[in-house]
Amino acid sequence: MVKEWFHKFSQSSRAQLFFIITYVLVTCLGLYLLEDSASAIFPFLLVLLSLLILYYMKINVKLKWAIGFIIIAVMIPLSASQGSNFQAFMDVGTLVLIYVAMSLGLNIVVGFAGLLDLGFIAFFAVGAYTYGIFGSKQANHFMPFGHYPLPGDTFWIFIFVGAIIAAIFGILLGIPVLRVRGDYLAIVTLGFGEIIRIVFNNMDHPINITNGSMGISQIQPPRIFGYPIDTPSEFYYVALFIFILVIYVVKHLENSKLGRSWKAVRDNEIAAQAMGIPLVKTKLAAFAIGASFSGMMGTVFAAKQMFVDATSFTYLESTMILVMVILGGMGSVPGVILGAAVVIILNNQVLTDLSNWMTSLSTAGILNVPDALSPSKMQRFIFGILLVVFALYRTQGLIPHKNKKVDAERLKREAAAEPPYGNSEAKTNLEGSDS
Amino acid sequence: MKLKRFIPLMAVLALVVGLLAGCGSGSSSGKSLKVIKIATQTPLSGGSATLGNAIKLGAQLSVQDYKAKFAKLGYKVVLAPYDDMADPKKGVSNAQDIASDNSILGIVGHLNSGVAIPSSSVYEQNHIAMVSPANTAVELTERGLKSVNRICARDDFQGPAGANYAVKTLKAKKIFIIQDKTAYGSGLASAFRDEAKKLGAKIVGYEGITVGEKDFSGVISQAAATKPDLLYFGGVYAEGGLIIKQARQQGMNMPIMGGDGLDSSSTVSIAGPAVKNVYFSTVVGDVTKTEAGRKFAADYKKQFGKDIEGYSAYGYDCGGVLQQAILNAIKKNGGKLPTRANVETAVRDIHNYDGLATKVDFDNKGDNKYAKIYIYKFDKASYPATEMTEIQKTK
Amino acid sequence: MNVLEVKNLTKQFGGLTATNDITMTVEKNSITAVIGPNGAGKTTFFNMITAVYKPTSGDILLNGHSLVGLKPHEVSKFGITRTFQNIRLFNEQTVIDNVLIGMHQHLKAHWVGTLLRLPSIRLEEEKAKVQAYKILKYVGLEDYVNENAGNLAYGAQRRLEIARAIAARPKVLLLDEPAAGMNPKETKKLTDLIHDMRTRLDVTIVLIEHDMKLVMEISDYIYVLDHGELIAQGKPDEIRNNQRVIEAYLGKVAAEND
Amino acid sequence: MLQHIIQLLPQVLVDGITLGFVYAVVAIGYTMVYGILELINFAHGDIFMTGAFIGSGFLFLFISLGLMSSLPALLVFLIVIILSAMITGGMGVAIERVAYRPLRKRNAPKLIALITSIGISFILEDLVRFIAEWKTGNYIVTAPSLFNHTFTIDIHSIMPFFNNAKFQSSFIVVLVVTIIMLIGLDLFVNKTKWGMAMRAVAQDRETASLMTINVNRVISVTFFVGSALGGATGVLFMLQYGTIDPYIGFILGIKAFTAAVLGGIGNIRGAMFGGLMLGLIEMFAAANLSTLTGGLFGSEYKDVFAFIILILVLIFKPEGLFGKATIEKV
Repeated sequence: MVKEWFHKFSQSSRAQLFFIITYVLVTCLGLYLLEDSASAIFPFLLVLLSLLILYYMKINVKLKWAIGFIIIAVMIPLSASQGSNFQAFMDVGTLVLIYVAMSLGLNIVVGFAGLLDLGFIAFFAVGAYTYGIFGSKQANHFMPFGHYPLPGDTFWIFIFVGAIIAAIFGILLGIPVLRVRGDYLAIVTLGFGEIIRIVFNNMDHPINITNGSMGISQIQPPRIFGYPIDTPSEFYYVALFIFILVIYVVKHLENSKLGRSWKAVRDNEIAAQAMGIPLVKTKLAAFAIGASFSGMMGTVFAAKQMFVDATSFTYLESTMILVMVILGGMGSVPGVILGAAVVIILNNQVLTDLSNWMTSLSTAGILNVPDALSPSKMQRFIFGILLVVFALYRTQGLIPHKNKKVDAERLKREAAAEPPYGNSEAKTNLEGSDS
Repeated sequence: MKLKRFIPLMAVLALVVGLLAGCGSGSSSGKSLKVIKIATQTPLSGGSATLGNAIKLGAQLSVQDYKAKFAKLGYKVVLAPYDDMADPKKGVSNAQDIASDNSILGIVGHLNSGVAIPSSSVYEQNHIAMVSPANTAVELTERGLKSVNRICARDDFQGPAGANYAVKTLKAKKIFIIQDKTAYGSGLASAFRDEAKKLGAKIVGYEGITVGEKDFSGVISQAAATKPDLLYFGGVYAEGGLIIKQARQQGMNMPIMGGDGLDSSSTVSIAGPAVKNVYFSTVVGDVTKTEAGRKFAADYKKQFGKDIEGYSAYGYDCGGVLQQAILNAIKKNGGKLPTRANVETAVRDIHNYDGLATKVDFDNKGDNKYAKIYIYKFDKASYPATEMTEIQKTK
Repeated sequence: MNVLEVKNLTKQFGGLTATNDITMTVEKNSITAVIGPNGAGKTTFFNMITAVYKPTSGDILLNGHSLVGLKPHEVSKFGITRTFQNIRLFNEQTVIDNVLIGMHQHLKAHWVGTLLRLPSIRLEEEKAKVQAYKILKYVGLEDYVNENAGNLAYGAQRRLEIARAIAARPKVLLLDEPAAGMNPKETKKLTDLIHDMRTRLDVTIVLIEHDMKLVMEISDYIYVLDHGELIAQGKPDEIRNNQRVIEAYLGKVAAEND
Repeated sequence: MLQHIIQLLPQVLVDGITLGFVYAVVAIGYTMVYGILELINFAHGDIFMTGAFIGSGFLFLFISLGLMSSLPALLVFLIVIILSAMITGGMGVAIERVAYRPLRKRNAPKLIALITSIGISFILEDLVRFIAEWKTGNYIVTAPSLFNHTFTIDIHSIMPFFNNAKFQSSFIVVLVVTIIMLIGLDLFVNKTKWGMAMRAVAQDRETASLMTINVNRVISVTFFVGSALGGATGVLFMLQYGTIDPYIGFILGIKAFTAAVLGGIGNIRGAMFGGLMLGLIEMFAAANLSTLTGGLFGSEYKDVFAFIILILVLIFKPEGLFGKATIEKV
């Protein structure tokens, strides 16, 4: 009976629309009403869950995007704004957006083009240092001209400067990579990531470019129309802006000529070449575009933290981004978004709250554990268990990739209207685009 | 496909939980003692967790010791330990969490300057007083933040003090410096280097190592070849102990010196007998010389089953300073719960707090006026070491 | 008129000579077959034409332009595409996407334009899809448009390879054992298709094939390789009765007993 | 400058060989699993680490039982290393059962195993840390030393342009034991029935299974051997360096994996050579980089140096030093 009911429900887009709106309103109300810090996490997660539900609904795609946008951009910030958790949630939200964008970048490299990259965090570092150096006094150490820090208004330009410089590094990495394949590629990229990190950690000598292991501090907050951006809720919107940009780029490239070339190279290099796809250019484009997403978010990260040093860009970070991509489902854009969100929210919110809760139980004497097993130390342990469980039960990723389908009926109609396939017709039909 | 069927179920469940949570939240207060929280934020997992944990445990003991004083005023202090994993990102994210918990009035932390600097920006925005036991990076207090204080000495005091001792007392003319490429280690080592040069010693090498590795023989053979009179190490005991051991194995019998990162029982257990003739500078006086100190060490051992570390006492003192300031603020506020801003000012106004390890009195930047440097020497393979001299702040 | 000319083509792997001093010409709009026993160097020969291998010596000319030294994708731009003996489809992608990838070099879309959503590019993409559908219909795969290529049956995969290759609108189409693994009915359909392609698409076809019935039926001209050497050439009838060819295929003794 | 480098050479060689042998044996664990499953087993470094902790646990146990004084050090050492190797070997098999085999059964994409291996690696690290901290109060454990007699190679008196090299007696133990393990493994893989089955499965799993080889059993054996070697190396590591913590596996794992790739992943002799080479390169770089660059780049760049060499090797020989170039049949 439930099945029947659900079938009916899944057919009616109006019922679904009604459901999602009610759901969002109720959970948002819950979030709005809960100021208490300990349990506000539940409605917060429930509101986020609405996005997943939305993804599975059978309603108009444009409407889906619109509802999703409203939830992310309006409902969540608005309903969280009353609680004391507001900035904490927005900080997690900002981190989620940053890592989602990076995972989408890595997804282009690993998921679309099939190039295993274990040093992806390097591009994030490049973006972060780009703004870090010029947005603080650091640039005075080596720049022959100009006065630093540059004002926070220049941040908006630096988002794109960071993207471009990261893309250039992506191409630099691509050069040795073109000769090696498969898992050899993994180790070259790992080496590249480590090289970048170590060099950044040591560039206080002979010329002080990155201030070495002391890091760069007092980075200018971005300014917009003279108004400084320095709280997480404000950075949330900056990250959201870039996130939307990234989503736009990914969605449009995925099923374009370039996107198809990436997947062709992934599936079969030799056949791809035989079809006229240039390997070098295609792979480099994947590295460059993927890297540029990271570069952009790197600048946001630097501005948000107001401090950069090399400890944020370790090999572990690279593997975590890879985990987000694989866990979510390689090549699957919604999957990767979910993967990144799950990992970040788990690590930065849920597991912290869980261990705080367990700690409070143990201090209250309900739970008695020796210090060596104190729950405050267990976050990574629990995360490890969750990773194994997820991987075993969702072997294709949380949301596996599905190929985009074309409307075969429409193509059939349109093809029928044209003369049948043949040389003369083939020429006239596409010759215009053949140079 | 299965998930699809699962979703509506989950959604319904979620709705119910959400509503329940919404209704149930209001009813969880009303105890006899008003709860105040203080947080610690240090690495509790990962490579430097020994030190981070020592700070947390020290603070935990101080909370117990202040229990009675707060109970008298009708309050109860609870410690909220956070794990920053030595990761700046996690630190900031925790800082936001801390800021969102209105009952938290102050924080003890961090261990790593790289985490403390970005996190303190969040504390500053939310007026959460931070008392640092361990961040020696000059930068931290130079930014003029009202909420940031530290009881330990800065690199630009500790490093030169060590150099002074090395060059003047130990008569070192050729010094080889190894540092661990962290903010702490390289900050200390470069301050040491600059002062030693000024005093006329020759720096015959300045090399970096990688934290977490165990084999440093490459750097050590290089050092041995230069035949220095003194080997200086900027870093903490995990690598320091091994460097001491491996240097002695290669026949380097000259004095080895380091900073407060070597002030740990682990230095002895790692280096073993090789630890003889090792010096280190630290801000902590010998805790076990005083009656209170011995009691602290005994309590600590009893409660947590381990010996105190240098940072345990720092953690204890930070907790003490913070709680004393909260007490002052409560009193000033006529027994009512003080705001975070009240506590922030009260911490900065602490005068002549008599701590276990150090006296505390903050200057207008939040640095401890009383931060003294002590030079210790390991005469035998046991901890604590012997105090050689103490150096007053001259500035 | 000769579309493809191969001059003294030799390939050595280490000390092993895979093909030795092969010279051949392919006339425009003809169907030319390259046959020979297993290991005769036929596929190596195709691989050199499509620049997968670089020849040790010799030259390959397409309409008088040398192809030696080009990259595989450049050869494809010159107008040579191929199918593969061991099928090489893009298995994780849909059937229609496979064909669209075949059209790669004829689509103008640059990624910047794609991101700007230029109307011309969207129109081009739409037209390409219709065209791809027509090609699929032509080879008889129109019912599998949205299927993953890897899930198709064997014969269908071979036809999809041909569809993908003709989508590139080649001047010369190289088919490497197109009938391998097909049943007689499928082979018949394939034979018709190859015939039809020549006239309809104005394309020159070179094929490697073991099915002698098919080869004799459709080829205008046949080259026979054995142990990397060109041992015979001629019209189907001439090849059928050539003593050396029979020897190469059946062994010397068998040929004498015949 | 050159004179300076030559002076240091004997000591650099001794230290480089020690580190190199450790890398080599751990690298073999990566390479064996990779050869058979084409899987980068990230948890392998942590098995090495667990081996070190189990070894020190046994040592502490023996001390508390008073066995140390009554038995010769070498015997104690042999008992400890064999016991630890057996336990870690069993752990390797168990990990394969729990984390990898179910994925194989479900025909999961190759990379998803990366996730479970990272998860297992987190779990092992923290589990070991909890136990160590619980038992000793500190997770940085310093093991009792068994072989700490210092020897000096007096090469200076024969060839005066060299400085003398010093080493501990543990160095000899490490050297001898690793060489025995390497030779033993080589014999095992090339001469025994199981070794043959392993090579068959590595070459073509499907065909091997048609030849009545029990593939799952072979994979288990591979994990057992690789993990036992890793665990034994952990014990050697503990012996040589004295101090261990739960994160040594992570750092050493990256290096060993690099070494395996350098030698040509999937190739056991390649892994041996790659490990040795990486150890020497690192030691050489740490000792000489600042001399070579006039102080511009110090030993902190040793990993950069090692990775650049790796990348250069792979550019000119993309299949690693010992790997066979696979020509894809078109």
